[in-house]
Amino acid sequence: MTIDPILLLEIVLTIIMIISAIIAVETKHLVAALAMLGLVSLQASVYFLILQAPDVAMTEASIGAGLSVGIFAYAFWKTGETEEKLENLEEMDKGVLIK
Amino acid sequence: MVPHDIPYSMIIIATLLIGAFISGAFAKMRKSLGIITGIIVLSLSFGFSIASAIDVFTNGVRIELAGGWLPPTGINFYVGPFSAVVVSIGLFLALISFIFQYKEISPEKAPAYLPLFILFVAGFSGMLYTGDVFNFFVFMEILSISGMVLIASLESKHSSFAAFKYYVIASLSSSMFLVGVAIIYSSTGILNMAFLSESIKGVNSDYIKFASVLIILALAAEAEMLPLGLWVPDAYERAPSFISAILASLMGISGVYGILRFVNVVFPGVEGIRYVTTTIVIIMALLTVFVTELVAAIQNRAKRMIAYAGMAQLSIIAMVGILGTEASSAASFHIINIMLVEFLLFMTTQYFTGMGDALGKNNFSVAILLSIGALAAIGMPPFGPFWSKLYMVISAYTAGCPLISIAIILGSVAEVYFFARVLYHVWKSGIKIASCPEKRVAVLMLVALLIVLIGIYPKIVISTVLPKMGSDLAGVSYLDNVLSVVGWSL
Amino acid sequence: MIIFWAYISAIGLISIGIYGLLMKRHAFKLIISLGLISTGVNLLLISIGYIIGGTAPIYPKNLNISAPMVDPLPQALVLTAIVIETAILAAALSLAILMHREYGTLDVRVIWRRLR
Amino acid sequence: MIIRRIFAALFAIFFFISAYVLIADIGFGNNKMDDLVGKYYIENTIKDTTALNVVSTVVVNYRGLDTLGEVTVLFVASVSVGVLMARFKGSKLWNVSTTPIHITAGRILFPLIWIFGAYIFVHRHLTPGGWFPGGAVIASGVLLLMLAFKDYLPSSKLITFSESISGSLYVLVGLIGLAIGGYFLYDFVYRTYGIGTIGTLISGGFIPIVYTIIGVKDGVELSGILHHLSRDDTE
Repeated sequence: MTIDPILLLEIVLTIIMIISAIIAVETKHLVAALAMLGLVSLQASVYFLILQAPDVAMTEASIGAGLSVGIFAYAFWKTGETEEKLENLEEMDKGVLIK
Repeated sequence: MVPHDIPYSMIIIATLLIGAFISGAFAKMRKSLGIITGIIVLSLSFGFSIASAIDVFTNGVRIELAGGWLPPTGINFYVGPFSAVVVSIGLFLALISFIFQYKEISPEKAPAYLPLFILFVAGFSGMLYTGDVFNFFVFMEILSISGMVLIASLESKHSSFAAFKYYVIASLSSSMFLVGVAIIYSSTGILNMAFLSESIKGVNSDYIKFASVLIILALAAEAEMLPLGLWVPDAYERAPSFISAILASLMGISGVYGILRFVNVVFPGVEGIRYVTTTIVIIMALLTVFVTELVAAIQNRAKRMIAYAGMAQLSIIAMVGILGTEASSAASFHIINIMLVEFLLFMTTQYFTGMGDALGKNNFSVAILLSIGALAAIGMPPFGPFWSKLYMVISAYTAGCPLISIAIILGSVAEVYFFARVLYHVWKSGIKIASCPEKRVAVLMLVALLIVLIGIYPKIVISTVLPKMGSDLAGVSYLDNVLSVVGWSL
Repeated sequence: MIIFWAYISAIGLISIGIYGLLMKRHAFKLIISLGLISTGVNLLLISIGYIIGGTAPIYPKNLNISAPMVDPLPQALVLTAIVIETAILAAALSLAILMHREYGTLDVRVIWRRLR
Repeated sequence: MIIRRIFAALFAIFFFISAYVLIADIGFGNNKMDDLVGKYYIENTIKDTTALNVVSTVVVNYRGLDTLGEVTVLFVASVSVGVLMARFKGSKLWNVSTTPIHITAGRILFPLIWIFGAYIFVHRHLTPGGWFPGGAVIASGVLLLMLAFKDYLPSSKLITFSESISGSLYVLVGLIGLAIGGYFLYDFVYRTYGIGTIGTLISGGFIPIVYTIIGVKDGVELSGILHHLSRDDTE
């Protein structure tokens, strides 16, 4: 039995894509999450290429993996949040002052 | 009376877009130049919309093609009586609000603020005119992004978070809408609303049911229906009053119109879908009416309360609008009234900051205006909403949904309670507040006068404008009108 | 049973995004989740227009095409949708920066409580 | 917290399975080309417009109004970043030190980058790519200038003016179509005057014109976003 290389590529892409999406959502480091978001966009653009949509692939690569990541990085830099800082809600309810 | 062969709606959109593009540049040179450009553009398009309304009422529905491609391949605008009238009112209110606000805007903000405002109006007009599903989405995005930024643009307190809330909901709902469009397209291969209504009949109805749920939920965010309408009270409270006024009177109406277009025109051909769409709309609407009227009663801040009251009215319109032709004309009557009343209420609450204020002693004319708005919102007899509420109650009852009639009446009872509180605080003696310039009072008087006039002569509206608007909103002969332009059939 | 990998990745991205929306309370995480959802929706639209063995909808200069072309319309829709999503994203990030300036944190639930 | 996580995960998995079951039935990769509209586009593109790239034709010609809306949305994005960042005034974001290498490379590369960007969006009716990359390349040229020449910041007046001029030009092209052919965004170049030979640069009706306009607009818009973002907030 021979395996179609395109099919193999699709399977690998799907698996990596979903793993990187999960990391993007779960990780505490916002920069890593951003990198993973860019990676998902890049893989999506490869997928668009496989699905015979070269116009969309080029646009997605330039926007999803380029522009959005840039704007995101700028926002991180501007706010100084590189990690997911969360306040403790229960303490807040008890009246402990935050900032 | 007006020349017939001009594509008015396309020209309105083109005028607004050009106006949005150039007003920013002009405002960069001088703020007043930008303001003048905006006023010229909005008045021009208001004039065109009046002309288009006259044209539609004398010569019937107009289909206007973009790029000259016939409907299923190209995009067409469907200028029916409903959209013609509602866009005229919307542009009128936008013009008033634009004149109203020019002093509040600082010269640094003006180059960005003016285009956003005009684009908001352009998105509204486009949503009401378009006859194509995806084009509807594009205009909806123009409306919602510019609305989102408008909420936060003047940086009043907490407005950034209110706008962010709206961003989360709007972005989620736009994704849901796109999935719905994708499913519809995959099973029919068409995006034109009129042709969809025909070719959607033959396909597997399960997909279309799923798609209809997604699309209605997505539009419910715009139509301010719970659960996705949660963004409304915060956003309308935190935004500056003249922005809340224009958002409240235009944004919700466009969402409700979208729901009614999809439920009445696009989907009804599918087997068994009537049950799904009606149930979901009525459940969401009843929930919204119940919750918002209850929550509004315990509010202490006037703007927040009015926002809740407006949500309830929009849900009532959505419920009544899906019940058939007669009920649709009642709903379109209420849409006209609600746009005017919400606008007046939000504009006047600018001078009424809390329940402790005694507006009546310091600022008699504004207090009168606010009272007119509040009484009209309740549905007191000499004002327009009284007739439209009565009409809706009767038509919902005759259409076989007494539950909806009861909901409308109960809602009005709750509104009596909380608007009475507002009136009490307005006329009670108390603290001093800022006075309002006479010019603005005169402009707002115009809106109040319209509400009173509709209330005194309801028969003129009911007999001339409403029947055509109602049948348009109910989707009567939508496909035939489009097919008459194409000259061929499926 | 044939497995449609394109659908799996599209729907997978959407579900992970929904999971993120439900779980996360940091504003940037919410924006990232919504970005994942919109990428998934775009992928879904493109894969709906795909035909097995099809070619891209671009004619060669001699106008001879051997295989059927895939549906061009979803591609046009996605081109529009991508740009719209980026526009929303830019506006949302500016909002987040404003929020950080006003509240000093981006934890949505903390801000929500401060609002009351 | 853990209950919430489990609930969210279960909901996502439930959504995944139900959506997959429902959508998989649509059929992946089947020829759904009784698809009225898609089939029409593929069969008639060359006859109607002489363009080779069907997607470009759909984007600009058949569904031109969508693209006008899309360009408008991008304009909204640039404007909104501007209005939300308007409070923060100041100098430049990048405090990188420039070296002679930067400056020399900037001088040589900048025109080439712009020429390449123009090449991309002028050829969109013949080759794939969409209109966005061309504009992005132009904006990257501006970014290079901003990085190489420390004092160079495109004046915000210039950006606003080019934004409004290029946006208005697109609407004006539509209005010219209205005047000549009777429809807004009518392809007057090919359908009225018949200009264009298949496969050459001058073909595809008004697609090259429109793409040049929106490519420039896109580049300006992105430079505008860069410009708005690059203000430092030393208040």
